[in-house]
Amino acid sequence: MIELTVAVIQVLLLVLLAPLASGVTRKVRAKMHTRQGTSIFQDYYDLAKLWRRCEVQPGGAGLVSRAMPPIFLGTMVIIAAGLPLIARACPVPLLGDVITVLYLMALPRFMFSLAALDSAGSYTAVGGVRELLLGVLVEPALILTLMVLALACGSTNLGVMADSVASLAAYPPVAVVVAGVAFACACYVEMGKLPFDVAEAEQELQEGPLAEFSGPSLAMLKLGMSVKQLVVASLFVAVFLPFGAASVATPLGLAAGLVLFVAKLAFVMLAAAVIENAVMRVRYQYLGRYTWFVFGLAALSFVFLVIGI
Amino acid sequence: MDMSQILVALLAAPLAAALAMAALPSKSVPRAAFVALHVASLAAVCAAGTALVVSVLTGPEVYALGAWFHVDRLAALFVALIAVIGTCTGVYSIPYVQHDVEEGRLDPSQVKQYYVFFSLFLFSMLLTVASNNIIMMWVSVELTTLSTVFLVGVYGTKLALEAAWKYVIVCTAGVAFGLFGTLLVYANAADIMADAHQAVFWTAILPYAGQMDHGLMMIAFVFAAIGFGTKAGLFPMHTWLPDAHSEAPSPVSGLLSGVLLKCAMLVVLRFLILAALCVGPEFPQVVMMILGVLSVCYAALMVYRQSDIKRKLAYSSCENVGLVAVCFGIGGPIGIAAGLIHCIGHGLVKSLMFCLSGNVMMKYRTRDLGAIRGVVRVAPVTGALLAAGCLAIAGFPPFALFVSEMGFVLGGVAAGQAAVVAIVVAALVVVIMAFAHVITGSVLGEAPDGVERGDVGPLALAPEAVLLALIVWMGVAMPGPLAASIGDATGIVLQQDMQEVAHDGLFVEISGVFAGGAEGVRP
Amino acid sequence: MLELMLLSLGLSAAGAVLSLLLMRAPAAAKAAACTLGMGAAAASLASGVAAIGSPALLANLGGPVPFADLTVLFNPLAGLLVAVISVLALVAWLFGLSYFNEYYDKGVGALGCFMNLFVASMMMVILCDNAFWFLVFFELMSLTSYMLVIVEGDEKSFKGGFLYLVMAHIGFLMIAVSFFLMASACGSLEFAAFRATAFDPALATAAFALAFFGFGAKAGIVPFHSWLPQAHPAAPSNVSALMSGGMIKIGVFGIMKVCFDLLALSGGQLGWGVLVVVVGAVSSVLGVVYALGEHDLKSLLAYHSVENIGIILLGVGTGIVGWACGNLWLAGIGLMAGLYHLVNHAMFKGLLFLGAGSVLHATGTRNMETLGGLARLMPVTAVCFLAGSLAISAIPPLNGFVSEWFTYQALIGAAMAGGIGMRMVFAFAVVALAITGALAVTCFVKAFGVTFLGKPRSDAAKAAHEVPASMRLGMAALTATCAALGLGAAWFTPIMSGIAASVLAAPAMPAAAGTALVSLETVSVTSPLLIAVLLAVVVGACALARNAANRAHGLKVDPEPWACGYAPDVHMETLASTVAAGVRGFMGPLYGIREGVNSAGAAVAGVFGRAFEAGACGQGTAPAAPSREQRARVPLSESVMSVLRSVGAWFSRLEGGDFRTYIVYIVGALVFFLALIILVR
Amino acid sequence: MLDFSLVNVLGACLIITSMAVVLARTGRVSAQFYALQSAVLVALFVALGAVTGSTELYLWSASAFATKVLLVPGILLFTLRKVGDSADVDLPPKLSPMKCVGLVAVEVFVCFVAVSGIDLPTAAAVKPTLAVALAHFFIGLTCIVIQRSIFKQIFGYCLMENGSHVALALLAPQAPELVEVGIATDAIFAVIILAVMVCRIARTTHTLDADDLAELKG
Repeated sequence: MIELTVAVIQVLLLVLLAPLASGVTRKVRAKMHTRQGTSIFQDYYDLAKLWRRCEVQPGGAGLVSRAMPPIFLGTMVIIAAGLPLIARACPVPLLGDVITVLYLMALPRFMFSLAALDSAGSYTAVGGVRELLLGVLVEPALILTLMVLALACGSTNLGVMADSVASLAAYPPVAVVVAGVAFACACYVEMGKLPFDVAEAEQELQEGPLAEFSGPSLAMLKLGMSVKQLVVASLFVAVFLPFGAASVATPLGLAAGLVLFVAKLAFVMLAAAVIENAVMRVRYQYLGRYTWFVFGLAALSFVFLVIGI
Repeated sequence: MDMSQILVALLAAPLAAALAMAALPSKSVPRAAFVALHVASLAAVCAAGTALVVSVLTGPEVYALGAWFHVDRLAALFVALIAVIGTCTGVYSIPYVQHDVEEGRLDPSQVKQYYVFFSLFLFSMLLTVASNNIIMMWVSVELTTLSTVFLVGVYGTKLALEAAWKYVIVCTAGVAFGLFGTLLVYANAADIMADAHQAVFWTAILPYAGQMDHGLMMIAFVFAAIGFGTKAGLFPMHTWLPDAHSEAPSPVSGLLSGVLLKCAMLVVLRFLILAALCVGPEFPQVVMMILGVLSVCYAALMVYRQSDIKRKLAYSSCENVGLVAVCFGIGGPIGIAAGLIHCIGHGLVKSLMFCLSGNVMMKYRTRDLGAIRGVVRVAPVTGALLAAGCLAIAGFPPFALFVSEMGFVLGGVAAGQAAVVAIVVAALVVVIMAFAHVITGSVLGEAPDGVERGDVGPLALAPEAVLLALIVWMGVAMPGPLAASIGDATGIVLQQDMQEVAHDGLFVEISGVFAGGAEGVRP
Repeated sequence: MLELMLLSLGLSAAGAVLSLLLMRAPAAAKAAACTLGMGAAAASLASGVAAIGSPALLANLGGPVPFADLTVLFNPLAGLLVAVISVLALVAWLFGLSYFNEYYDKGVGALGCFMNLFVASMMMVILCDNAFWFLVFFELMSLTSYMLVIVEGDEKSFKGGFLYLVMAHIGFLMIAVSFFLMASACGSLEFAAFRATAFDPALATAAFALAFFGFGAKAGIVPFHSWLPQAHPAAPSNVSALMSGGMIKIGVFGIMKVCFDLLALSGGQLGWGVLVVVVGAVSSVLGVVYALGEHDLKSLLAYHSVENIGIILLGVGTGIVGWACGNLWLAGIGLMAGLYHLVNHAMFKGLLFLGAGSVLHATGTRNMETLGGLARLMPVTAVCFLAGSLAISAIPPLNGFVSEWFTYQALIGAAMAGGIGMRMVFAFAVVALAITGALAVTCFVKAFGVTFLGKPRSDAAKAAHEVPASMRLGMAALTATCAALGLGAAWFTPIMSGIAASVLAAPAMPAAAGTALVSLETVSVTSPLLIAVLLAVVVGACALARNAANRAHGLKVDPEPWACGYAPDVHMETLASTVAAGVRGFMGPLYGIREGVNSAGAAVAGVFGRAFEAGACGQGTAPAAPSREQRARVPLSESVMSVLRSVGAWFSRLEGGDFRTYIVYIVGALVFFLALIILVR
Repeated sequence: MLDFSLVNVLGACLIITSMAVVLARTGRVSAQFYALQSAVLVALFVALGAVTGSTELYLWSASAFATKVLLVPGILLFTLRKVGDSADVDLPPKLSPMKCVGLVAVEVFVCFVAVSGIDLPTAAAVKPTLAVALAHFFIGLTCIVIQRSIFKQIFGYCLMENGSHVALALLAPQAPELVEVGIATDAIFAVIILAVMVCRIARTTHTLDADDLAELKG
């Protein structure tokens, strides 16, 4: 029962915090541009307003476009429920497998890109395809780093991994650290931050694949995308920074874990925001270089794992 | 005087001269002062070297500074080589530099740089052959590279700097492999020996070589052969050699090719001795054989197609070093002895040839053999010497290389390596063709217009004359002490009793062939 | 169950004969072939399902030749294959009831005949337990399927068919040599004798390697895959489904049979497993990379068969590795993953080919670039195709995910258990699988999106109509199977595990508990059913909320998409090539490999071609040799010199002036001599 | 055993810092990373000294600190100032970072396989680090081979040298100090000479591009 509560808390936490996180990111950007910036709660206002708007569908769009926003948000919610965020163990172990999580992530990506093709708009489609390709580029690195961690911890279950990392039992240490760095890079890409924000790509493709969505669907999609950023960041926090998460499910420990988790997540998101504003936007064609570099790091961590340092 | 003090003096003299020259300002001090110091350094090396060599050849081995330095009869041969060729090329340097200064190719600071690094170069080579500490051995080989970089690049032109850069990068990279080989030997020895501090000394390791780990020793030998083989100019590590030799001033090329390559070969030989004691002679011999045969075949073709005289000579060095390696690869008393004779003979011939190429360049201001014609008409003495040198390097009697090449053929056939002998001899034929082209095309023929008739100065001819005399002497009638010391050195390489080697039936027989062959061609 | 099988074979034979007899009346021929075929398939399905749960049954049916009796072995593995092919055959016949209408003027009688024979010969290959008869039926299977490939009767199908026949024979020869190696070592053509003999390890390895590549050629592994995308699309779509879903599985079945069954006493060498895993990894990546470049819907699907065979082999190879190491969990889970994916692939690939057939039926084209917007016109086909796409992309909770999950677990488990070398191999395999998975998603977004979504890009696409009921029923049946195999994985897994255990002759590994799938050694669980329920609940809730908001605040339809203020145009739409171009940009090296494979293939073909020509032309046409006088005019010395010069010039290229390459030479020399040390010791 | 694992962890840090040296965009950053790496090297010597109880290693670490952390980067930065800070900016390496990292990974692995075949009692506990040392050497070679800027190639030499140094410390911890001093001096001289050469080449040819140094050929 307590596990279920934890899962629900996690979901609520991530869903409710997601607009805040994106608001804070915007604030950070504004501050770095020495602008005043909007309120950190702006995203909540946006969502609320969108929710009350009339929705306009493009003529060509069908079921796929219609189904995509709920599937996007829903899948993210399910992933969020399975991660070991505030306790070291997965609240729902059946959802806590690495491979399951990664393949669940593929569902929204699949639908997202299909929806982009569905509306028959050329701009949306290009954005959708790019989103898809980014997944192609980052997937091998993600899997390899997680495989390193799985081999170091002896399990593909996120909870076991978190426990093993938190108790410093994951061996060999350097391999895990390098894998962590590679995973952080991969997560950064997956979060869709600059210079990897092809899905958003406001300047060149006018909000890319989102162009044909409006009203409540757009609100749901925006929320879903914010949640996705948080989920990916939490995945990193869950497996590579599990320190402080409750090892035993006592209410006090869970409360402490919750506070610490929010702090860690805030740190990660802030770091990502700062990086995002410190780097330049690169041409889409060059993304491969970065992602292959991340893959190289992952391969290095694997070599370290094999030689045991 | 105690011989170990002489050894220290031998090492100290060129170093001191180099430091002294380095301390002098280049602008205000006349060139004569540098020349004087240079000559003093040469004289000291020559005198101390001769004394040391004579003492070692007739008496016991010499140790100095504990066991850090050590000259046995094997090293003595190389000390002699350094002393003789160092002196000759050193003397030749004086008119050569003079000429370059007059031509405006060298300014005072470059002259100073030349003399400083020349002495330093001598020092580093002496250090290499006299080191007993295997890690110092590596350090000194590295030092030979560092001390010659500025000699290669002394002219400061783009090509010279390019050659110098390639030289330093390829050699430091290659020689660094040698350090790993050295370290493996050391670590291996330190595990076995009671006193790990002794494990850096070659002579101390020697008795324990048989107990070392076989696999490690093989790896160590491969690393050493590749690493020091880079410095020795074996294919495929030879790539720095043609560039550096062709861009360096001719005396330096002579010294590089005549001595430095042989010093590196000595280091390889030291490791070969250890490896052969540990894993048996077959594996090291196979390695040397492969490197050698490849070098000979590749370099022979390159010698043939080069039209730049110094590059031609440089590839010829590669070919000859390869031949030395093949000799060591054949092994046995005859092979080793032939290799050692070839080291000495080739050192003399090649420094002769590079000095002569310097003369030719002084007259013709080009290295292109297509443009060099009728040397014998322009500069008769140089021309005659050049023709003799070409014959000598192609291995004709009555020159020293004929003896060693005969030894190689006999030793190879005796060791059952007829196929290798056939391949190498075929390559040597190509080399003969190449040098025959030089004689017919460049030494003989009509002199082109615009080249001033008249030979170079006597100081620029005397060293070559001395060298040629030595070559002929070695080829016609090898001096008894030299023959004996080569026998002793062979004994060291094979780690057999000298007496036993000397009494080995075949060795005696072949020695007879050497002597007889030499007698046969005497007019 | 043998009786049922015999009944099925009899029905097939009857269908074949009847169909041929009724050639003049196409409708009757089709009806006879299809109904009898369905009957046969139903009977064999029943017998196959019965065999899965029963002990192995060995029976001697006698036979016309004196030296080889027709022996059959009906074990659970054979049962599984029979069942899978039966399901596909059933659906294919069902689909054919309407689909074959197009073939009335192309000899539907022959088509029905060959298809019946094809199905029957596949069954016999699976059951046969005698080397001679195995080869006979194997050959029959190749021949009948060849006939089916060329039924279209156009240039393209002849070309594809020819390539298929050549490849099938190369494979056949390798298998035959492998069998004869074993037969000559044990003195009998009976498989029973093979499996009772412990062969010499070298002979066993040779036999395995030959059989692996021979069956691999049938299965479409990478060096031998080129026939697949040419032959499968040429056949009628339901035959493609049967070939891609069923026949290539016989290749995998053969590999398993040789390794685990025939070489049972002498086998189990680690190297075999590594070979299978590496070939599987390479096949999977290259297969999907090839697929991405295709615009022909059926060729694309055929390339995906290469990919999926690769994934199956990853599982099977891991099983062999585990078997060789004595790691029973690994062997069980790996083999089980392979078998599960085998079944899954048969189902979703059959479904997708039927979908492609429907599209072809409705529009007359397979070129995706000219399709588009079919989802509105053919909703059932679209939904079924989408389900197949999701399944083949291994998206949870459908069946592809289940088998890929187990494959991942097996690969990671193998890496955990193995030493340095194993870890490298399996890391390679995992990365290959990851790339494959990601690219498969891309590829099916392309396949589904470009074909079914957007707006129609041609008149044919605009005029499309939903297909007849029997075709829809066929697709729906397979869709349901895919969903069942995914959601009900916890119930199917123990069955697969049991089959794997029977193959390995070891106790079954527990791989499911309750509704959860379990991977013991990697300490992990998952549950497609739970995911499905949660997805249904959460997504449903989200959708309801959104729809409620829509109802409250309005929902309008704007006919045109936004195009920067311009009027949207058909030419603005994203095409299949757009997607492929993007991938090409990022996966340059992989495409390089692909080009390399292509050019190597072309070179090999060229060599064969020239050898063939030379053989055909005989000696008479050789170019006249230069006369003796001509040659004598060149002086020997001159020619020697020119040779020396040119050789020298060639060598001098070694010293190109770049000192960085010189350093590489040094390293090369070092590597050479270190290798020499290894050789010497 | 924890001590030796500390040595091994430091060894891994060496690899990471050397990759940073190789991949850094400008010579200045490379020099700074090199200094960092040398600091790691010094730490490794200290750790190794503590583990093996070899007092020589403390001396080594002191001399390595003086020469490698301070002197060599100083020389290199000075050289960079002489040839102009931006001289090598437009000379990207021949290999993309990913391939470079991949190559390094392969090298580390191959070296590990090679080292694991060696059975030396001295090196049993520090095999990963020994592999790292050997790999370091090859990373240095890689740096020389892939860099277009000759200034960056000096770093290649320095990395090779560091690799040799670590190998020396692991295999020959009891070697006389003089040996170590000899090697260190040698390295310093080599760096000085390379730096002088770079200055001269920059002065004569106005470029640091190694591709321009390919006029002499076979």
